Amino acid sequence: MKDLFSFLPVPFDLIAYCVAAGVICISFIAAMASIFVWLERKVSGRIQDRLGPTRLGFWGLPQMIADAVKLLTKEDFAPDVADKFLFKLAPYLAFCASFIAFVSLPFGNGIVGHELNVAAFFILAVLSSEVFGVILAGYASGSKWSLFGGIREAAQVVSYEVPRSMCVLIPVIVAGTLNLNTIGKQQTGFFWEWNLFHDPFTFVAFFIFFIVATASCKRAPFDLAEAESELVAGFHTEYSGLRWSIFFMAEYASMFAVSGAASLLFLGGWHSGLAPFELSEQWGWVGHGLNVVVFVSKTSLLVIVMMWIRWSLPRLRIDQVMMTCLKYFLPISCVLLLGVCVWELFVPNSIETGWRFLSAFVCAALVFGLIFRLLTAPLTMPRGELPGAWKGVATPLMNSKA
Amino acid sequence: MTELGLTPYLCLGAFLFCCGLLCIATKRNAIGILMGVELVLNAANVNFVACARYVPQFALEGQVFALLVIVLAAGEAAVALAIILNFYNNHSTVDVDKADELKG
Amino acid sequence: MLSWLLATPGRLYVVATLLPLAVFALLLIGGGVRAVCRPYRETHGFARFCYFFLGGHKPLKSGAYLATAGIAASAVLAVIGLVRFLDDSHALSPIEVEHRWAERTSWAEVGATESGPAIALDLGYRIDHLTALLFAMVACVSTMIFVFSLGYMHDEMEETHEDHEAHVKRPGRYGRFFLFLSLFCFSMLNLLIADNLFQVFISWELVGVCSFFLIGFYHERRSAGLAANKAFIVNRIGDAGFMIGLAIIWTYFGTFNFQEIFTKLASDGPPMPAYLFAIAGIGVFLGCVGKSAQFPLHTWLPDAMEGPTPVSALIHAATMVAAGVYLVGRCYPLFSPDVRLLIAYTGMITLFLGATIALVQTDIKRVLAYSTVSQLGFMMLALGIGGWVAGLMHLLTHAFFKALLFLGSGSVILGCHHEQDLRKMGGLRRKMPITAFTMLVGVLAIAGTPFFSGWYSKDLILSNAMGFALHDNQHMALFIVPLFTAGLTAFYMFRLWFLAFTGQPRDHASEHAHESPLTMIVPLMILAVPSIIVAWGWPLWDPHSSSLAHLLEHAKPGMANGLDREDETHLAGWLALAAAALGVTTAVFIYVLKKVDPASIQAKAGALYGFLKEKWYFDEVYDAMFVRPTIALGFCSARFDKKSTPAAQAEVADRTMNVTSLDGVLNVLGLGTLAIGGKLRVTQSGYIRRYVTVLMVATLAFVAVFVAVYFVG
Amino acid sequence: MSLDVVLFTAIASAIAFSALAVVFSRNIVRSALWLLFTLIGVSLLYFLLGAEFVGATQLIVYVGGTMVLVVFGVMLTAQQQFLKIRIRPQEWLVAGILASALFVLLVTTSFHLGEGKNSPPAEPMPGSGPLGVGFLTQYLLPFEIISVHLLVVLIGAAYLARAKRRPGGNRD
Repeated sequence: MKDLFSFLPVPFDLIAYCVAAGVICISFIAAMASIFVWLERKVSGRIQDRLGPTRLGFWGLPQMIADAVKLLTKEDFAPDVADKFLFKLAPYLAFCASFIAFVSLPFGNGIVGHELNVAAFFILAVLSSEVFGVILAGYASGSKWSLFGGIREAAQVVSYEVPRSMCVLIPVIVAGTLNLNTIGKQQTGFFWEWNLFHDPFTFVAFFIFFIVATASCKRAPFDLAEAESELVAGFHTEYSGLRWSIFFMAEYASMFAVSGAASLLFLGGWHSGLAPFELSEQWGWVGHGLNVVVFVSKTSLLVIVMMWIRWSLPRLRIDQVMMTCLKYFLPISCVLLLGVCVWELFVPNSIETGWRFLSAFVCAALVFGLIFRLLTAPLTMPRGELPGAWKGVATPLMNSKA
Repeated sequence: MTELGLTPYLCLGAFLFCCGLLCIATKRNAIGILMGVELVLNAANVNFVACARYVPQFALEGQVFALLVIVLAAGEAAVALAIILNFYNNHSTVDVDKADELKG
Repeated sequence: MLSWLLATPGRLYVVATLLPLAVFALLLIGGGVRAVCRPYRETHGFARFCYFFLGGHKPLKSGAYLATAGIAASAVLAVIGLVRFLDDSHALSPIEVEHRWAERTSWAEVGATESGPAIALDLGYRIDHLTALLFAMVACVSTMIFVFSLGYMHDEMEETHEDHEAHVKRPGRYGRFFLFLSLFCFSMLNLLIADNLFQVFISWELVGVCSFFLIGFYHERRSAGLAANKAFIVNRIGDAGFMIGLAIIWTYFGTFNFQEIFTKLASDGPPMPAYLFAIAGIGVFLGCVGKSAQFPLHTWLPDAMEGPTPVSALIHAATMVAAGVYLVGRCYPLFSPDVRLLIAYTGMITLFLGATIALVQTDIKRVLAYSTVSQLGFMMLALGIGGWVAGLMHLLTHAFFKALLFLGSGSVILGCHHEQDLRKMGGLRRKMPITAFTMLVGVLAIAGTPFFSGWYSKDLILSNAMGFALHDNQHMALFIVPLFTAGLTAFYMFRLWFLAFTGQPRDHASEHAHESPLTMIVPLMILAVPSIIVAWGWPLWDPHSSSLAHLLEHAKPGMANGLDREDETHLAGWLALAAAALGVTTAVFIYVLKKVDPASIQAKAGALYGFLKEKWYFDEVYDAMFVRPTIALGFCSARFDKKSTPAAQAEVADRTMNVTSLDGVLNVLGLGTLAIGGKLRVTQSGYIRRYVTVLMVATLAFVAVFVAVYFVG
Repeated sequence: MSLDVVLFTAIASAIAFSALAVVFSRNIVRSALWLLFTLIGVSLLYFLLGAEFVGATQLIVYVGGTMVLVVFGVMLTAQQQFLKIRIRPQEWLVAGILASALFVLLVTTSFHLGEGKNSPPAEPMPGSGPLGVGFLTQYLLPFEIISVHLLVVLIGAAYLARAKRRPGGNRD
């Protein structure tokens, strides 16, 4: 990609490339954020029987535009007691941290801002500094609720960083490199080549990582920093309008980043798992494009799972959050780390291959079974009707049918 | 200046070092002093890494010791903050000038 | 095990040496465990079991048997070793003998450099004729003494022993006695087999400390404690000289190994200035003077009689005093002619001194003690005039008959219920016939009666002395004095025997005397045999054909050859015999026929008698020369520090110091520091930023110096 | 002008500005923020130098760990009266003069030390692999010492900062 700007003199081609990559990233994140906001509404609407998102226009898509307009036009104010400078700075800090993670997140084979040798480590590092924005926001608001939220966030993120790093280490040990692009390439082939199925420890590690990553993105059920029932709205109590939306862009960006990391580390990255070769090497630009599509959809799937969790599970208490991390995830991830080391050192290849196929096919069977069941299960309601308390209320679908 | 040599890095390190010292010397807030210490440590680290880059035989050493300094700084900060919090609990202040019970 | 021993038969000696040490260690551990368990003896459990298993309240009797068995085994090994060594030295070449009978290992290394090897402190053993003979002698005599002690120390076996002299009741110390004896024997045996001066020095000090323990065995008695201290301190004076000698030798030779030193000496001569060589020799000899109780450090030996009699026997016959003579013989090449002359004159003075004092002593053990001093003087004299063989042979023969005499005196003392005064004895011949007879053998041997072992060695010494004196007329005294002393020896030894064993009992103690038990008699009888025969050779009547002398000739250091000048006419022997006969006759006249009353002589020569009785006033002189000045100096120092106040306010004086003296100076230092600190503490403001400012100044200075030195300069 | 020079100039001036701001900020929270920027800048400098692992470590430990702690401390002790405690101007003057003198000296030294080292060697810096191997072989002892040190710090900090029960209970 760097060749694109080779017509410029020496330092400027790189600068131009950087600027271009940055613009692409930012617009991608912005687009993603608004899509995710829409998606979140849809998911929550489906799960919790909320009507709005399912109604407005085509698939509720105009809601996205309505949200954007609302946020952009909302009055931007800061409390009197707030530390204005920090108050204004905080959202950008949080966003920057999430944004920088995309620098080394490969979307496809070589489709990466800057190919770092320590990319996995780097992503962890920058994501963990997102907490600063939250802390500063909490402090600068000059509100007790915000300060509590900020401090909760700090404690939670710093704690969850530890098991998260350990879970990242597990596929890294399997791969022998911290370079995410290399890790992605190593999983070329069918889906049983994914690190998820490498051994029982990586299999468990994926789920632990995913939970811990959810927590470190301060998503429910770990969203104690913005627990509206306790702290009004936590660190962003005093924010509104654009600044508030930037916090949410940061949150969605970091969700996307950790999900991307998860899919790269465990789920084969940009590989569909259905072709035994690297698409980009065989089909050129088309392959690259397919890779990006596969990667984005995989990652989005993980994000949707996060939303699914958010709308399904109740929020934990702060002491439960900390206990879950320090008493359960930390020891478990330590054991997994040791286990994967032992596996790498002492387990013969035949057993490894056997496990690979066994677990992959069992998982595939389960997934297919689930999908089949979902598709074939009888509907609890007649098509177009709403369930529960909304039973009998007219819906557009009903209207159209009628 | 078309080539970037070792000197600019060392100068930057020197600048950070002096800032750190100045910070320690002019802050009365205990945490401010701690920040000064962090600056000084970072100055040293900049020198380490720069030397690791520009002096081939230090390529590994410089990085190793930079890492060690980083880790040590983390430990130092933890203990220092614990002490500061203790001090705050006992004196209800973080003004180090109040910590003069042992002065001569 | 056997093949290991036989591969290098010298290891027999190692085993024999280490046996007493092993016994010592066992007894020590046993005693220690018992002492540790003692507080728990009332409780039940393992500690109580240990306590009573190891003897409980009673002294360790089995320990004594163990120790005796150990030293007896050593003696057996020593005799086997002697026989095998004599065989080997006949059959094999010297190199092979060296290979089979010497080993060494490096114990500690100092200063290894690339250019040269490290200087190593070695541990090792080397057996030659001298060592083999002395080793066998020490082991055998010690065994006899151990067996004797089993009987002699019998009253220490009681659970509560009452010391009548110190008036205290205490537990018996049977086991402890043998513990120390074992260590003593180990030290002496180790000293004998050592092939280097370092090991000798270690054993030397061990011997010293053991003698300290044993002389002070009845430490409740003040006199015993003082005697032990005296022995130890006087020995330290000698050891200081020894240390100086060692230091010089180490510096110039770089090794302590005898063979290496002698080889270097023989090939290149002394590698140091002549005066240093002389000082080294004198230093080593000074050590021997202390250990072997030579003039002027002889005063400790008679006092050492405070220990139990077997200890006296061990010190006088086999171990401690023998060590000094042995070392002079062993280090012979280290002595330049001047030093040898010094040795000879020291020996001469000592032998005369000892004999004259022995004339008038009335304590049976003191007579023997001074006779030992005198006999040691003979040995030193012999060594000094070049009679290497004569001196060491006298050491050997003297060991047997002096052990016999001391054990005999022990038997007498026990028989007379711890009465040691000769004036209160008498007529014991009939009450303790075996003791009397065996002691007579000893007396005859020491007096130089023909065909007794003492005759051979003393004859050899005197003939060497005569040869030396004839060769160099200005040293005629070196012959005349020993000759005269030979007569004195015969006189005082017979005086002892006559006073103790003939006539009528003069005190109720001797009236109720009885013969000692078998464990004491048997060693006496056994020791009587070598006292007679140990120096025999063929023809029997020729003292110069003694086989012992011929054996010792093998071990004679090369440079001692040609030094001894025997007279060929045997005149010295006849003269000595005549002197001895004269002495015996005088003794018979005075003490048997009672032609002359000793009291009248005493009255006529009152001054001389007093002079001798008070041991030439040596103790008094030393007291005046060293002890009193030291104490006076101490008082002066105290006066210097303390203000002089009336005696009534002594306590006040202790507290008030003289401010202008040392104490005052120290106070000024302290107060000054305090004042400076008081000024400086203001700088400790408690403000971190001030400290950092100082730090910056310091850093600035350092960096400036750095820049100046490395870049500008 | 190569890209390196451009980037270095940008980053270094940012670092310098932030460092100065750390010193001169009256408000301790602002100081912490500027320190954060300094540290991030330093880590960017490491990336620029090619020491990626050190840079990432700087980010995760310093920025994500140490600085969070510092800010945490600031917040726990931040009351309005402590946010802006000052010292006398004379002290500022003395410290400033000394620090600038030191800076001049150090810069002089830097110019001497940096002589002849104008271009870095062609081969890249050793990455995480050689570093890891180095830590487990050649630098095992310092590594172990640091590990034990961290353990001690962990225990010590936990002990020092634990909630103490006051006998009187006069303060919360």
